Amino acid sequence: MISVEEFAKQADAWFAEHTPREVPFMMPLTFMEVGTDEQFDFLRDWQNKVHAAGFLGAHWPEAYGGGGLTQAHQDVATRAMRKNGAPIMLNAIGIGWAGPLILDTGSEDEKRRYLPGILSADDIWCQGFSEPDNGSDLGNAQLKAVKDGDEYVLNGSKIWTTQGNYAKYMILLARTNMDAPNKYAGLSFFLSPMRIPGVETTKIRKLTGEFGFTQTFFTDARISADCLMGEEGEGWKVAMRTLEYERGARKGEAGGYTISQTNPLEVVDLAKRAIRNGKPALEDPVMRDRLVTQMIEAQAMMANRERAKIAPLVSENPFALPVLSKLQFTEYARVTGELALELEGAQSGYYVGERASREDGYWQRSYLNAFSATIGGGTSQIQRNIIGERVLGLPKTK
Amino acid sequence: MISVEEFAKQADAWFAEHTPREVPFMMPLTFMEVGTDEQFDFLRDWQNKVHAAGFLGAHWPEAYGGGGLTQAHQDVATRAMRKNGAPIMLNAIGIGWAGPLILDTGSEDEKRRYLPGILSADDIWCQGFSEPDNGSDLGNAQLKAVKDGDEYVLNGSKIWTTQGNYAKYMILLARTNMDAPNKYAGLSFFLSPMRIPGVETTKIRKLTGEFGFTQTFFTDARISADCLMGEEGEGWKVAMRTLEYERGARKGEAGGYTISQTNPLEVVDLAKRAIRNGKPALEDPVMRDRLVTQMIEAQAMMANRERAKIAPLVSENPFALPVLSKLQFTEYARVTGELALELEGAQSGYYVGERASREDGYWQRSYLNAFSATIGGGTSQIQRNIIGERVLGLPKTK
Amino acid sequence: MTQHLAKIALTDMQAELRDQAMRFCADKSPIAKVRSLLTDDHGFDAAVWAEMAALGWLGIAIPEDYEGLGLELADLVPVVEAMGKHLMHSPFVSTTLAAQAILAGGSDAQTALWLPKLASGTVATVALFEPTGAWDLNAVEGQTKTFVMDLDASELIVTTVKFEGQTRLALIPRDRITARRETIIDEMKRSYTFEVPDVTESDLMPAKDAVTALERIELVANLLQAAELSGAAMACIDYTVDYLKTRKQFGKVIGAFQALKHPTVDAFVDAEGARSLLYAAATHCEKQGEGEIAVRMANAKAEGALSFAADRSIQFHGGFGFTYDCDAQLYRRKAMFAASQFGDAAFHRARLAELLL
Amino acid sequence: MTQHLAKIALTDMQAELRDQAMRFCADKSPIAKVRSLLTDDHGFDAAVWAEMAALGWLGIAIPEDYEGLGLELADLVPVVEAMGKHLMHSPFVSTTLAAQAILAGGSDAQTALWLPKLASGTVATVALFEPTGAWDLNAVEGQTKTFVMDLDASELIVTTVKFEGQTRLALIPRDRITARRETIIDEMKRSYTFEVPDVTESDLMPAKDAVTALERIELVANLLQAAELSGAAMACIDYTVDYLKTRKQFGKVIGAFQALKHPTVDAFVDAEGARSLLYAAATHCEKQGEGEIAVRMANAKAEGALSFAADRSIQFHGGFGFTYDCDAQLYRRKAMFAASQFGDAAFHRARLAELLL
Repeated sequence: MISVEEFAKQADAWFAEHTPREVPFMMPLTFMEVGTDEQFDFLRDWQNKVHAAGFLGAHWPEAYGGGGLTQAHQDVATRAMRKNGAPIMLNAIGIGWAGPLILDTGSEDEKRRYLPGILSADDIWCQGFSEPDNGSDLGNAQLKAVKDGDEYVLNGSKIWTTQGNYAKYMILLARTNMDAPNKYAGLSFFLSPMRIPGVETTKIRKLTGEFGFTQTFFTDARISADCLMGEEGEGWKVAMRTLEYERGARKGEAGGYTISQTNPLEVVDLAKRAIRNGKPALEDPVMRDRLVTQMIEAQAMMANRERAKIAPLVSENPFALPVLSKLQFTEYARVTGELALELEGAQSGYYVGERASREDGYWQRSYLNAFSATIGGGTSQIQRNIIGERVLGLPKTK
Repeated sequence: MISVEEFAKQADAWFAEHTPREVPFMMPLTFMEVGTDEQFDFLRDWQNKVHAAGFLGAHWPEAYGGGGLTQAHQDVATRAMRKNGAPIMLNAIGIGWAGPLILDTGSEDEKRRYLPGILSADDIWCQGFSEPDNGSDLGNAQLKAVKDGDEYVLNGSKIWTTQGNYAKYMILLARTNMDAPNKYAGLSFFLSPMRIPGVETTKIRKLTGEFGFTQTFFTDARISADCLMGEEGEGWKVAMRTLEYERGARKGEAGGYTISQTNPLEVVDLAKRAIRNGKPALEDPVMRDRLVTQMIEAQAMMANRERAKIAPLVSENPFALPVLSKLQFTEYARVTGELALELEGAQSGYYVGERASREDGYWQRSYLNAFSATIGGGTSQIQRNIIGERVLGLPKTK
Repeated sequence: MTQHLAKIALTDMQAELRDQAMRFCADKSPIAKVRSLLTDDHGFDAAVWAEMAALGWLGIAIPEDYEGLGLELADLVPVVEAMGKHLMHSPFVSTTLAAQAILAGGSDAQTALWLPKLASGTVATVALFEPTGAWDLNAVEGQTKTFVMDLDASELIVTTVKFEGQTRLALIPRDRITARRETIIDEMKRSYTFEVPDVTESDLMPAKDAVTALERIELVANLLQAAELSGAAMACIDYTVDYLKTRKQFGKVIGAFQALKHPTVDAFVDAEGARSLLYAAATHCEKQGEGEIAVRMANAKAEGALSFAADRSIQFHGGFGFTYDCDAQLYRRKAMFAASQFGDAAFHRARLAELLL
Repeated sequence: MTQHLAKIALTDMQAELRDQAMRFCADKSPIAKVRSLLTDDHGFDAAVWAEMAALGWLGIAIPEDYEGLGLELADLVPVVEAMGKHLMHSPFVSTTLAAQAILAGGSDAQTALWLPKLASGTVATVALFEPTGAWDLNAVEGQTKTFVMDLDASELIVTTVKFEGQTRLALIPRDRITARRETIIDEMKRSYTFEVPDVTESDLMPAKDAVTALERIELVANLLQAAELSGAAMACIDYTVDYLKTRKQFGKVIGAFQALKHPTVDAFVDAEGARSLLYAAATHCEKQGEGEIAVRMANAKAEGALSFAADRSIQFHGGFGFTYDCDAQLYRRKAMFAASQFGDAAFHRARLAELLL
C-alpha cells in the first residue's frame, strides 16, 4: 500500500495541477448553492475527475469504487483539496450521509449497487427529511408509506431537497405506522428512487433569487419493499445515525468537502477596499469599531476550535464547544454580512449581475444566504434550546 | 369656588417660594429611593406642608382632609410642582393606591378614618402584594388570613414593601380560602395595620448598597375583620382595581407625583462634560454614535407620548403606545446608564461617596437603580409577553 | 433641547389624505400585484399612476400658482407612508424630488414650464449620485450618474453637474440621455445609470440657488424615505405576526415561543417609535436647521426598524423565510436599498452628532 | 492574518497550576468569606496570602535568579482565572505588576533588592493613573495618583513620575506616602489615592527602560484582567443557571422560559469565547507586537462577556437580583470597575484597529 506521505504528495501535486482557476460563473461555496445547470455540470465533472484520480473514497473498498486505502490517506487528500482551493464535492448527501450509512449497515447488494455511483457522481443523492409543515420538527414527518405486497406506496411531500431535480435517489424518512405508540416509532427509512412515476420535483427559488432546493411531491409513487433500510419503525434511529456521519461523530464520509470553509476574516479584505460615503470605509471610526468587534468574534471562534482539542481546558463540559459552534458561526456570518453592507455604503444598493457592484454583489448575496445556515439544520432559536438544555442543564421549553 | 386659573397662579407662586433648594443629601427621585431617616423625615415634612397649603388632595372632599375643589384644580397644582422642580410626594401608596380605592369604594367610616392621614403623610401606607416566592405571579399569593371570630389571623410574608418600616397601614392581598376553584378566587383584600403584635419588618438592602424596601413577616398577627375591603374572595378584583388608579386608567389619585420625571436626555449633559481617556468624551466618534442612538430613542419616546394623543395616528391600535411605554422607558434607562459608564471612562470606577467621582457616582448608581424598573411592576420579560399577547395578539406563553 | 421637536401636529387634511392613501394603496397594490410588477420594465402600473395624478397627489406640495394643491411637505408623508405599507412603487418620490428641486432652485421660466406638468402627472426624476459613492450631494466629480430612479419612465431628469467648476443643477429632457438599467437589491424599484451630456447655461438652474435646492432635495428625500420605511416596517411586522399566529411546530403555534415573540415585540416597539418620529419630522421639517434634525432622526430610526423587523421576519419564517416567495425578503431588500441612498442610519447619526453635540 | 494567534498551547505545568488554583480558591474563598471581606480594611485574608506565597505563586513569573519559579506570564493566567472565578481578592495582581515592572525596568540593584522579597510574599503595587482619566500610562502630568490598588497593604509602590520633563518609574516605600482610601464600585477591591512625594534619582528606575517597563505593565495588567474577568464570567453564568434551574414562577421552573434561557445561552457562548481568547493570549503574549493584539482581544471580549452575563443575571434574578444579597451585583460591579482600569472594551478595540487595520 502506498504510504500516507507519498499519497499526500501525489494528491497535492494533482490538485495543484488540476484545480480549475478562472471559472466563468460564481463558484458555489456549498452544495446548497448549486443553482444552475452550468454549475451542476461543472461540479459533477469535477467530482468525477477527482474520484477517477483516486482522491475521493480512497479509504472505501475497491469493490465499491473506492481506493482500498485507509482513512488517513483520504484525510491527506482532502487536505490537499483545501490547500489548493479546489471546488467542493457536489454529491454531498451521497458522500456524507447515504454512502457511509450504506457502507456501515447496508447489505452486500446495496453496497455494490449504490456506492460506486456516489463516488463518481453519476448517481446524485438527495435527502428527504424535512416536510413543509414540519420544518423544525423532523420527528413529526407525515409522508405516508403504505405497504402493498412487495411495494410501498408513497404519498406526501418533502421540502428543502437540495439537488432534488438532479437526484437519482433520496434517503427518505416516511411514516409507515399511524398508530405507533409515539411519533418516532411510526417512522421508517428508505433508499428511494426518484425517477419513477408519481415523484415530481419543483424548484424552490431562494430569497437571493437563485435556485438550489426543490420540493418533492409523492403521489401514489410505488417503490420496492427492498428500499427499506433497517426495519419498519426504526426510521428515526437510522436517520439519527445518518446525521451522526455528517456531524463527524461517526467516521465514514467518502472524504472531500461539500462546504467550502469560508474565512471568517474575509470581511477585513472588503473593509480595506470598501468606499463609504466617498472615502475609504476604514477611515470611519464607527466602522472600525464594528469591524474589530467582528474580528474579535472570529478570533474567538478560531480559538474555541483550538481549545476544544485541549482536554484540561474543556474538562468542565467537553461537549460545550462543539455544540455551540453552529449557533456562533452562523450568527457571526449573518452579522458580518450586515456589517459588510454598511462598509460598502452606496454600493450596497447594487445586486448580483450589476457591473457597478463590488465583486458582483458578493456580500449582499452572502448576507441573504447566511439565513440558510441560521435556519437550516436547526434554527438559531432551536440551537439555543439545545445549548441551554443539553449543556447548561436548563429545563426543556415545552 | 376659586377658578382653576387663579388656583394655578397661587400654586405656582407657592411652589416657587417654598420649593426647597440645596438639600444636604441626594434627593430621592422616586418614593422607592427613600433610604435614610433623613430623607424620610424631610419628605414627610414636605408633603405635610404641601397638603396644608392646599395643593395635595385639592379635589378630595373637605370632610376627608381634601380641598373640596375639582380634579382640574389638583392637576394645575401638580403641574406647578413639576414646573418648580419640587420634591416628590412621599406617601405614594396612600396617594395613588389606597386613597383612591377607599374614596371610591370605602365606607363612610373608612374614609374618615384613613383619608386625612394619607394626605398629611401622618399615616404612611405600604403595599403588600408581592411575596418572596411569587415575585412575578401576584395571583399566586400565599400569605394566609384565617378567620377566627371577629378577627383574621395572618401568617406569611410580603416583600418589596416600600417604606414598610415607616408604614402604619398596608394594603394586603391574602389567601382566605385554600380550596377555591382557582388561585384568584381564594384571595381577599385588607386594609391592615402594621404596628400590631406579630408583624415585623426587615430592611432589604438594594444592590446599590442603599435601603428603601422591607420584607414584612406576619406571625399569628391578628387584625379586625373590619379590615376586609370588599367581600372575601374578591381580593384579586380589588387589587386589579387598585392598580388601575396607579396606572391612571381610573381617576382618583390625590395628586402630586411620587416619581420625579427624569429627563431622558440628561445623559447628553453628562456627555458634554465627561472626560474619557483624558479627552472630552464627545471627541470620540464611537461614543458620539452611541449617544446619538440614545438621543433618537429618547426622542422616539417623547414623540410616542405626543402621537398617543392624536386619534387618527393610533387608530390601528389605541392601546399599543401606553402598553409599550414601560418596557421602552425602563430599558432605555438601563442602556443609557451603561452608556454613561462608558462616557465617564476611568471615572466610572468610583462610586457614591467618593469625592473624586463625577456627581457623587450619580450614573453608576443610576445604572444599578435602573433594574428596579426593569424588574419591578412586571419585568421587561413579562412586559414583552403582555405586548405580544394583548397588542399583537400572539398566543399566550405557558 | 430637542423635546419640542417631538410635538406632533396632524391637520385634518393630513388625516384625510392618510385614510385616502391607505385605502387606495390597499386596493391598487395587493401583494400579487406587487409581485407581478417585479418583472415589469417600469415597475409600476401606468393606469394607477394616472389615478394618482387625478387624485391630485402629484400636486400636493406644489403651489397653487403652478396648478398644485399648495399643501405642505408634511402632507406628502401620509401618502408615502401608505405606499411603503403596501409596497407600492411608482415614480411618486422621484417626481416629487424633481418638483421640489425646481421649486427651490429653478428659474421663473423653468418653474413655470415644468411644475404644472409635474403636478399633473408628468414623470421626472433626480440624478444625484456618482460612482464615488459619496452621499454629499455637492460632491460632483464626473459625468456618470448612478442610482437614478425611474429614469426610463421620466420625461425630465434634474441632475447635478460640474459647470465651470461649480456644482449646478441641470434640467435634461429624457431624449438627450442614453441610460442603462442597473440591477439593484430592491427589485420593486427601477434604477438607471447614464452619462450626463454636455450642458449649456440654458439647461441650468440659476447658480445662486444650487445649494438651497440640493439641501431641499436631501431633506425631502430623507423625509419621504422615512415615511416609506416606517410604513413598510409596520406591514412587515403584521406579516410576521400573522405567520406566528398560524404556523405550528412541535404541536404549538410558534408565536407562543418567547424566542420568536419577544424579538417581534422589540421590532414593534422600534417601528412604533419610527412612526412617531416620522410624524414629528413631518410637523417640523420646514423649520430652519431643526427640520434636518427631526428628519434625519426619523429616517435613521425607520431604517433600523425595518432592517431589524425584516431580518427577524426572514428568520422566524424558517425554511419558508429562505424562499423568494416569502415577502420578508421584499422588506429586507427595501431596507438594504434605502440604506444605500442619501446615507444610511450610521451616516445620519454622524450628521446628527454634528448638529446636536 | 491573526489565525495563528488563535492557536493554544497549554503546558502540563499550566494545567497543574490551574487544578491547584481552582481547588485552592474554591477552598479559601467560599462566598461567605468573600462577603465578609467586603468590609475588611484590606479586603483579603493575610493568612491566605501567606499560603499563596508558600505555594510559590508570587514567584511564578520571577526568574530563578531572584528566588522565583522562573515560569512565564502564561503561567499566571490559570491562577488569576481561578481567583476571578471564586471572587477571591488579594494583592496578587498588584504585586505581580510591581514585580514585572521592576523586572522590565529596574536597575540591577533594585532588581536584586526587591524581586526576592516580592517572590516570597512582600506586597507591592503600582501607581499609574491620574485624575485626568487618561489610560495612556505615559501621560503623566501631576503628582496625584488614583486607583492605586492595595496600597495600604503594600511595602512598596512603583509609581510613574514626571522627572526633569521625562516620564519615569519610581520605587517608593510605603512609609513615605500618605494615602486616602477611595470608594470604588467594586467593593471586593481596595483603591487609594496619594500625592507622589518629591523623588531623587536614587528612587528612580533607569530612564532608558521606562517605556519598556510601562508597556510591560500594560500588557500584564490586561492579560491578568482578562483572566480575572473570564473566570468571573463563567462563575456568574453558573450562578445564574443555578437560579434558573430552581426558581419557580407561574408553576414553572423559570429556566424553561426562552426569554431567560436564550440570553443566558448567549452569555455562555460569549464567556466560552472569552476563555478561548484568554488561553490564546496566554500562549502568544510574549510575542513582540502580536502579544498586544492577543491580549487586548482577550480583555475586550472578557469585559463584554462579564458585563452582559452580570447585567442579565441581575435581571433574571428578579426582585432578588435587585438586592445586595444577590451575588449578581458583585459580578456586575467587578466588570464596571475593570472597564475603568487600563481602558475599557471600546478603548481596546480602538487600539486594535490601529494594530490590525
